[in-house]
Order: sequence, then C-alpha cells, then structure tokens
Amino acid sequence: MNANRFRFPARGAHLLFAGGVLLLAAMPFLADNYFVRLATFVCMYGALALSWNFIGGYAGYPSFSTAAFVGLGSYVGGLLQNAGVPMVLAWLGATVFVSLFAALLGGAILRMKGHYFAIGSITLVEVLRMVASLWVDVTGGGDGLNIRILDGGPDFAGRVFLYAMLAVMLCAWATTLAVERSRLGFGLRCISQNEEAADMVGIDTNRYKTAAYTLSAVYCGTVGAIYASWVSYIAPTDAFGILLTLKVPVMAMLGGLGTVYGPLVGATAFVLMEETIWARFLDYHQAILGVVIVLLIFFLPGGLLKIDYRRGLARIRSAAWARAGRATATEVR
Amino acid sequence: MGRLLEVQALDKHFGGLHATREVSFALEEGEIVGLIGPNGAGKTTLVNLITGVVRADGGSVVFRGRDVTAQRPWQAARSGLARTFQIVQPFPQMTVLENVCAGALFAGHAASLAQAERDAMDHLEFVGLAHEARRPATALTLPSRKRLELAKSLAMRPRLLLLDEVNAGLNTAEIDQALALMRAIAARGVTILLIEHLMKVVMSLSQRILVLHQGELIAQGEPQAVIRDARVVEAYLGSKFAARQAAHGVAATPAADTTTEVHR
Amino acid sequence: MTPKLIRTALLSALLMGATALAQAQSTIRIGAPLALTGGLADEGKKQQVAYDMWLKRVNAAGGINVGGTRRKVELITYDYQSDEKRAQQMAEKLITQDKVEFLTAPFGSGHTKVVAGVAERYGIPVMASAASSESVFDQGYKYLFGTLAPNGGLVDSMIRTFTAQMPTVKKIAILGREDVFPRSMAATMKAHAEKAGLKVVHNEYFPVGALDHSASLSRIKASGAEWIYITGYTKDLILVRKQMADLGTTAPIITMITGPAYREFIDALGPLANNVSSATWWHPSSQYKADDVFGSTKAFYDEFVAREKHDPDYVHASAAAALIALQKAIEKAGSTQGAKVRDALASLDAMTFYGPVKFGPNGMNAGRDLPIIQVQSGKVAVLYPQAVKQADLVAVR
Amino acid sequence: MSLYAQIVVNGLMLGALYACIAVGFSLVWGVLNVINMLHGSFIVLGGYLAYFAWLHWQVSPFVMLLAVSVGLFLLGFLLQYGLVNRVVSQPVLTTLTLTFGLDMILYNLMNVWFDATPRRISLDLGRLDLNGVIVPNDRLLAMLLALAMTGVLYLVLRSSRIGRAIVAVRMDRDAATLMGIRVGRVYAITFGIGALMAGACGVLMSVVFPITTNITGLLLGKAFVICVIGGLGTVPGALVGGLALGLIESVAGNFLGAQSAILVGSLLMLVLLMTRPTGLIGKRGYQ
Repeated sequence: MNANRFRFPARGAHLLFAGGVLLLAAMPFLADNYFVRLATFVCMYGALALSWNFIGGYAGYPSFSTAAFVGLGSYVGGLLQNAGVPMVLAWLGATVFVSLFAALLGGAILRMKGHYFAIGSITLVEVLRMVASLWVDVTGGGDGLNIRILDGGPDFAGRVFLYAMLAVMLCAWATTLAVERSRLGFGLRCISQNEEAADMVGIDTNRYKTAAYTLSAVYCGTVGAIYASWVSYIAPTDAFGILLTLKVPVMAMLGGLGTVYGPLVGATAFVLMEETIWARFLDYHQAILGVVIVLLIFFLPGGLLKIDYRRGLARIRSAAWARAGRATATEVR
Repeated sequence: MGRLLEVQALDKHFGGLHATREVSFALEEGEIVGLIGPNGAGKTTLVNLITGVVRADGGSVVFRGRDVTAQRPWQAARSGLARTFQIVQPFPQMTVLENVCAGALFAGHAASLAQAERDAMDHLEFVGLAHEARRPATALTLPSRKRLELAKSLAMRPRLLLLDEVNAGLNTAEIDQALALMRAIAARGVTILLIEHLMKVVMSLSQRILVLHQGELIAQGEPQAVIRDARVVEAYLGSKFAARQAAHGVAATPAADTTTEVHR
Repeated sequence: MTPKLIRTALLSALLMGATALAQAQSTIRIGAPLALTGGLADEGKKQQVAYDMWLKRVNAAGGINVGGTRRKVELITYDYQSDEKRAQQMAEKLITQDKVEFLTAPFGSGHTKVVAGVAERYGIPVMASAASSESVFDQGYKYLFGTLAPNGGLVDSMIRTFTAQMPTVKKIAILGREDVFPRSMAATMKAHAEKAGLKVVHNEYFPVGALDHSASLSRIKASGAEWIYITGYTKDLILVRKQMADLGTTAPIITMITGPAYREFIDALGPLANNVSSATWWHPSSQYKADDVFGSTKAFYDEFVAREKHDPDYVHASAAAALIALQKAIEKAGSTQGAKVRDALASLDAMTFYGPVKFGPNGMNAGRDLPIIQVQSGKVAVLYPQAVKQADLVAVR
Repeated sequence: MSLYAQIVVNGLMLGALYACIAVGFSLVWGVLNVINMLHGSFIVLGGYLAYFAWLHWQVSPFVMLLAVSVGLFLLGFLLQYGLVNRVVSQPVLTTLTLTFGLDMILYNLMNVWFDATPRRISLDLGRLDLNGVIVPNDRLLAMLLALAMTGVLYLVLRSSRIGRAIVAVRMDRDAATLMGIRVGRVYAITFGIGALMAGACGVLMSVVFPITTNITGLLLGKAFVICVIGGLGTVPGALVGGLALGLIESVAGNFLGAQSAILVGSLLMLVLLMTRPTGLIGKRGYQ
C-alpha cells in the first residue's frame, strides 16, 4: 500500500465526486425506484468501503470486521426502534453504540498482526452472529427481528433511505479527507509501512490503530441501522453475512487502497458490475464475477484509479517529481 | 552542565545470555560520549534498554530527572531521546521529506503538518539532503540514507541522540563528512552517545568513552586513558597481546590504527 | 469516472425498462426472485420447475382469461443468490424495471418476509409457496398470500395419529434448527405435545451450520425418549439420522420435519431412512380432482415424473398451486390490478390438484388435513388422512 | 459414566474429521503464507467426485480416494503454478482476494454441474460397541486417515528431497532461492498437496456427511478455527487443533447446548489469537 502511490489531481477529483453525488441525489427525479435503490446501494457500499479504508487502507491492517459492525448496528438500531425510539435517533444510537464497541475492542484485537488480525476480525463476525441467534429473548434468535415498515409509499421510502445513505457516505468521505490531511492519517501511513519505525519516531501506535479501527466502525453502525429500517426485517445469518465482510475490502482494493476516492470508485464499479452481470447471466454470474476479480488482481493491482495515474505519469514523466512535491505539499497543508 | 541521563545498574537477560550486567553511567548535558566494545558486547542492547525497545530486568534509567525505565519507544522519542539504527529503516514508500516530517511531527512537537514540513526541510538542508527531498526514501544511496536517518532523528528535537554505528559501511571521505556533521550537531547543544567501531571517529569526537565487554562496563573516562586501560586492551586484543604490551611497556596508540576497525 | 459509469448504466437500463413497458400491455408479467445459487439453491430450483410447468400449461391454453380476453403470461425470474439484500433488490427491480404485476416469494420464511416487505409498499400481490411460519404472516401485510397451511396444523394431526396408534409413547425429545421455519416447527411441537400430555424430555435448538450433532444425540439417547422429533433442512436431517445410527440413538417413533417429504433425503440415507415419519403439506397419493390447468393431482404427477424423472414433493406442488391460485384470482377479478386481485385472493375458494386453497384473514391457506407420511422399505407411505391412507405407523426397530 | 466416555469419544471422532479438514489448509498457510479460500470447495469437489463415481459406476469411495487425490493435486498444482504464484509475495489481502475469486468460480461451476442437492454415499460401515461407548467405524476411519495423512505429510516433509525443499522455503524464502531451490515449483507442489488433502477429506466426508455446495463456507470457517487453535501453518498443529476443537465442542455441546458449543469454540479461538498466537503447540515449522 503505497502511501503516496499517487495523489489524484485534487481539484479534478473533487469535481468528479461532486458530480457523482449530484447524480445520486438526483436519481429519484431521473429514474425509477430500482435505480433509486441501486443508488442507495452505491452510497451504502461507498460508505462501508470508505470506512474499511481507515483500518485496511491507511493503517494497512486487513480487517474483516465490517459485517460485525453492520450487523451490530442493524440490531441495535432495530431494537431501539422497536423500543419506540424515533427512527433517526435510533440510527444515531446505533452509531454511538457500535463506535464504543469498536473502541473498546480495538485495544485487544489490534494486538494481532497480518493473518492473525484478519482471522481475529472475521471471527468477531461469527461470534456476534452466534450471540444474535442465541439471545432469543432480545434478538428473537433465528426467527429474526421485525421492524415496523416505514409508511408513506415506495417513492417516499426510497428517497428517505437514499438520502440517509448518501448522507452517511458524505460523512465518511469528509472524515476521510480530514484524516488524509491530519496527523492521524500521516501516522497511520507510517504504521502501515513500518510499525517499529513509526513507534521510534514517537507515534503512539496502539492509540492510532485503535482510532483507525474505531473510525472503520462508526459509519458501519449507521449504515446497519438504516439498513434495518429499510428492509424492516433482520435475521442473524443475513445481518452478519460473511459475504459482505469479504466484499467490502474487495471493493476498496478495486478502487485503490489508502486513497480518498479509491473506495468510492471501487464500490460504485462493483455494484454496477454485479447488477449488469447477474442480470445477463442467470447461471454463471458468480463465476463471471470471480473471473473479473481474478483479472483485477493481475491487471489492476493498484486499483482502478491507478489507470489514470499511469496515464498521467506517462504524460508528464518529466515533471513527475515536481508534481509529487506539489502533491505532498497539498496533502500536508 | 546538568545531568541529562543517569543509568543505574541496568540488567538484561536474553534466555541464557546475560546481555548487560548492572551497567551504570551518566551523561552530562552537551557531552559527546563514545560507547565502544567488541561485537556482542551489548552496546545495541544498552541503547534499546534506554529507548524502551526492550524492557530491563533490573536497574533504572533516569532522563532529565524523570524515571523512564518503563516507557515505550514512542514516549522515549517524545521525551527527547532520539536514536539512529545500525540498519537504517526509513518508511519505504514515502519521500525523503515525508520521512523527516514524521520525526518532526510526532516527536518534534511540530504544531502542524505544514510546520513539520518546514522543520523537516531545514534539517534536510542541515544534513545536506535538501536536493533529494522529493525522492522516494528507498532511492537513496547508503550514505544518503544515513544522513536521512540523522535528519529524521534531528527533526525529533532530541536532547540526547544515540547514534548506533552511523558510519558503518562508509568510506574515508564519507566518514570525514559524517564527522563534520556530528560536530555540527554537537554544536547545537545536542548530547550525543556515540556507538562506534571506528576508533578514529570515537577518538576525535568523544570527550569520554565507555567500554562495554560481555555486557559489563569495564572502563570509562578520558579517551586516551581508557584505551591504555589494560582490561580494555585485553578485551579487544586478547590477553596474550595485552601481556606482551605490558612487558614492552608500549601502549596501543590510537594513531596506529585510525580508519581500520580495532577489533577483528 | 464515477458519474460516467452510472450514466452509461442508467441509459442502457432505461432502454430495458422501456421495452419492458412495451410488452407489459400484451402479457401478464409475473416476477419470481429465486435462489438458484447459495444456501437455498436446491429449493429455488424446485420452485423454478413448478412455475415453468404451470406457465407452459397456461400459455398452451392461450393464457389467463382477464375479463373475456385471454392474455399470455410471462414469468421473469432472477437469481437472488440466497442473499437477503439481493432478494429485496430483485423484488424492486421486478416491480419497477420489469413492471411485473405480481410476485412470487422465494423459498423460506425469512426471505419471503423480505420480499413481501417490498411488494407491500407497492401494493403488488405476493404468492408465497414455501413459507409456513405464522411469524411471516402476522406482519399485517395485506398483499401476501401463502399456499402452505400453518405449522400448527401439521403438528396436531401428527400427535393425534401417533398417540392413537402407539399409546405407550409418553416421552418426546425435540431438536430443532435455529432458523425461522424449523424453529417454529419445533416450538409448535413443544407447545402442542405438552398440551397433549406428552412429556418433553429434551428440547434444544442447533445453530445454522452445525457440522455435528453427537452431543445432542447422546443426551437424547440418555433421556430415554420414545419419540424423537427433529426439524431442520434436508442436509441437517441427513446428518442427524446418520449420526443417530452411528450413536445408536433411536426410538419407536423418529420424526423428521420435513425430511421424508424430500426424495433426496431417502436417496442419501438409503436403509437408514426407513420408518422415519414426517408430516407434509402435500403428497401425490392424496388425489384431488381439480378445475385448474392440470385438472387433477394425477395429471400433475405424471407430467412432473415424465419431465423430472422423479417424484414431486410439496415444494413443487405448492409452488404450482400458488400460481394457480393467482390465476384464479385474476380470472375472478377480471382484472390484473393489484388491489382488485388482492381482494379476489382474499375471498378465493378454489379446488386445485394440490388440494383446496382458501386463504385465511392473515393470508395463509386455511389448515386442512395434512398428510402424515412414513418411509416404509424405501417408499413413502401415507398414514393419514384416512381417505388416502396407505399403511399404519411402523415402529423404528 | 458411559455418557461421559461417549462425550469424549464423540469429541475425538469429530476432532479427527476436523483435523482432516484442516491439514491441507494449514500446510498451504504455513508454507505459502496464503489463506486458501478455495479449500472448502476443494473438499466438496472431492466429495462430489467420490459420490458420482459411486452412484454411476459403483466405484468404492476407498478406490476413489486415490483417483481424487491425484486429480486434486493436479488442479491445485496448476492453479498455484499458473495464477497464485504470480502474486504470492504480495500482501495478505491480495492473495486472499485472488483465492476468493477463484472460489467463486469453482463454487459456481459445481453448483451448475452437480446442483446443491445434499448427497451422501449411503454406505454404512457399522459401529463398534465398547461396552456402552459407541464408536462409528467410518469416523474411526476418518480418524485413522487424518492420522495417516498427517504422519505421511510429516515424513515427506522431513525426509524427502521436495519435503526438505518445502521446509526450507517455509523457513526462509530468499535463502532457499539462493540455495537453488525453485521456489515457484515448491509452492505449486505444496498447494497441490494441500488440495490433495482437501480432496481426500472430501471423499471421506461423502460417506459420513451430506455433501452439498452450501457447506464450502462452513468447512473453510472450521479450518480457520482449527488452524488458530492448533497453531498456524504446522501440520501437527492441525491435528492437535482439530482434536482439541472436537473435544471442546463435544463437551460444551453436552453441558451448554449445541448453540453455545460453537460459540465457545470461536471465543476460545479469539482468546488464543490475542494471547497465544502460536496456538496450542507453539512450534513454527516442521522440524
């Protein structure tokens, strides 16, 4: 994970992003609810990928806790709502709860590195799933949890959840920008490259890693809670889905690790890819998606954004260093 | 001149190996002290103990009046203890500038990233790497990397700088430049503990010398006096040689072997 | 690049949508999100087969008669990969993109809930062919109708028949999968068994994805139960039965919900399947004369065997029946409008090859005498109802 | 009394099966430092092959054991040689994602070819009754096979040329390269062996267990837990871990109930990960 693998020509990227956000926001007026839902998924996965990027991209820790946080968020949110808490407050409540959970857990789980951490984080998903299905009195066990369906018709519901998810995605994006330009982001990049050396230059690695892990949980919690209200029914196996926990890192990789826009590009590309593929090939969509992933590993190791980078580099190879310099400057300022 | 560092009976075992035995010494503000001793004498272990990389089994380290025996490396770094490594370890995927930035930002108490970058630039100027600032750290030559390592440690605004074999693998010309650099650093009022094999460097820089042998501090004091110390000579050149010298009444003058490393 | 990608996808799909709209006038479009891959792939494929059989028959007859004009039927199926998120996404796609007027629910109570949740918002009737847990239908969804009878129905007649034929049986051990349908089947049995004066000596749920049951089975063995009652998916039940044999855990009555109803259960267990009893929602031996596209149970059975080379089970039948019920409701309403058809469904009282279909207030098919079956020398024999009874309950040796 | 004896026996029998599941996975992990997401599908593939051979040509699974082993070895070898080797030195995430992608492909193909119907070779090998304590023969066989596979692997790694090469590569890749070992080839062979073990385990499971594509994820998950409990990447570790997990689940399942049993297993794994990442037998390597 190359910290300054490249710096997206900052202004251009932001403009593209703004355009994208506008398009997503305008979806209810451009197309029917299926596209609204698609847009909602793009925002949802975008937010998740951005969240994962904090721990997986910047700190370089292969975390598979995403589903744990999402599931936890959806249960907490659902339970709060059933307890009569207004929807939006329930979402916030879930966010807070999940953040605290991650913050407390981080210290312990981040003692592991590499594979160990990967497995530890994925086990967390399993453990929570088991708890959710065991704790019948609260979670309803395997029967799942019903949340009152939001009335106001499909169009209204569609918009509510699209804008909710979009808002979360924007928060995640803003947070990423802040981190990217902060002491924290710089420290995390140091950690991802050489943890001992980072320690030596005075970085409190444990605190930084825990911060990254917590950041990677915050918005997962929100997304989970929103999702729960959206589907109005959650069950352990789906809420704590292993598939989700594997998908999100793939999306981030697909876009480009440790960058502001990589995860967003990756999530969008992945969702659209899935949509188009399964629709065309009823029997083989999974295999095709697999092939796509394999090809990506070989031909786009740096993620989709790398393409622009390569082209850009080729064009202005001469001015490369100067550019990198300006980039560093922008990143530092 | 106040007391900067006080090491009390520092003890460390690695399994069967007794790495340091009850080592005690002190450093005064602004001193340059050489720490010498044959390979495996426990020099690096001592540095690791002082900077909190490894925990001492016994004894204490007092730095600027605070007991820092139990502190972690990052705390050491922030409290003004900087060290360079025998094997330089930069952040491979960062530019030279970013590497130094890290030091300035997290230990050098730079107010902001911008501030850190300005400081970093100054330090790069100082060690003469300014022109390389934008290059990836991994693209540097060995001597330049050593300079980068120095710049990084300086950026940490150290009160005490522990230089672990900064000259290993440099040629005579490069060593002379390094010497000049270290003098300049000292001139800034940074206290330096210098771990060296090259007697030339040690002799010309150090005001005092500590000699470590098999984890034990066998001698310390004036450079000239120390290297005439029988136990030191024995530690380095073996007992026979020492005996013969004693017989002939000649001393192993440092001039005899300047750039070549004494032991071996 | 993000917006560009979206825009291209947008345009292409808008085109798809347009064409869909064009067809919508001529044909009746029914959407079927199916689990063709993932955990429920097997069951999903069963639904697919049954739907297709019905579709062929209907269109061969010129389509469904809507207020005098026969309209052909088009069935749009998507694989939702047994993934809840995708299931609802498919439902929405089918409704908004493919402009379907009706939906069928996927296999299983959980995913039925999710799809019904979407359809409810649009007022699109959903035909559920494989959801039997009240918890699915007590959500107050007005547009959800299920062809399976409530679980309670299964359990009651079973307790009655078995205790009648084996009065000595007093102690029952219950082991259920922690999952919507199996769980409720186990819970229902516990409640009703206690009401019927049986002693529940063991009551436990095993987690989704258990690879071993020896612990539970050893304890059941020690509990001295005379009736062992297990609920789960086929692969669980195969494993449990195998391990029961391994551990010598047995009882005069071994019931597995709904193992013996599935051919693959018997195939996989061979002799071990013998004398395992179960209840099911439908069995080919219960013959009905019907006024539907198949005409009679036999006709359905013959066509199915000719096509698939093995016996149909209740999933096949129920899936076909669900669409038959929908067809009848449309004909009755003389319209394809969601609300009208919904009302027609609510008041429907039809006789199908699958048996009578009459939806209760919560949208579930009214309970009726459900077949109780037992595997006897490799074949499924019906023990109840009397009308189609083929054999008496045989104790497991 | 006999119940407790039974609990222990159950645990060991289950543990043996678990060990079977984990050995190959552990080997690949240890030597290649690759988490092989394909492992579960390899097992199921082996099971299917055995099943269909038995169904159509009445080939005994024990004959198939050989054929399947060879087949999967080749499959594994080629996959590693052609694909995984190219990224093997990259970060965890890369190799993991690659094998994940490959698994999606294999899973999908199996789903189309064999469909997800749960199948089992309905052979029943009977059981031993040691005054009240029951030992199912097929599980016993699984245990023996697990022991045999582990033993053979252990010997191969210690004594054969390729074995020593594998160990050498595991210890220090670069040094091994300098010593003239063709690391790529060694990796491919190791991956092949891993697949072979998975296949063999699958054949065995097809007698004990209903085989369906749905359990691939489950098996993979178990392999994870076992490897961590036993110690990552050591062959004996897989055996110890398998048996340990089996016993834990059996005991916990008896006293806490079936659900908690699995939870206990996972929790234990988490704790081990944090406190003793080298696993129960904290030995790295095979010597």
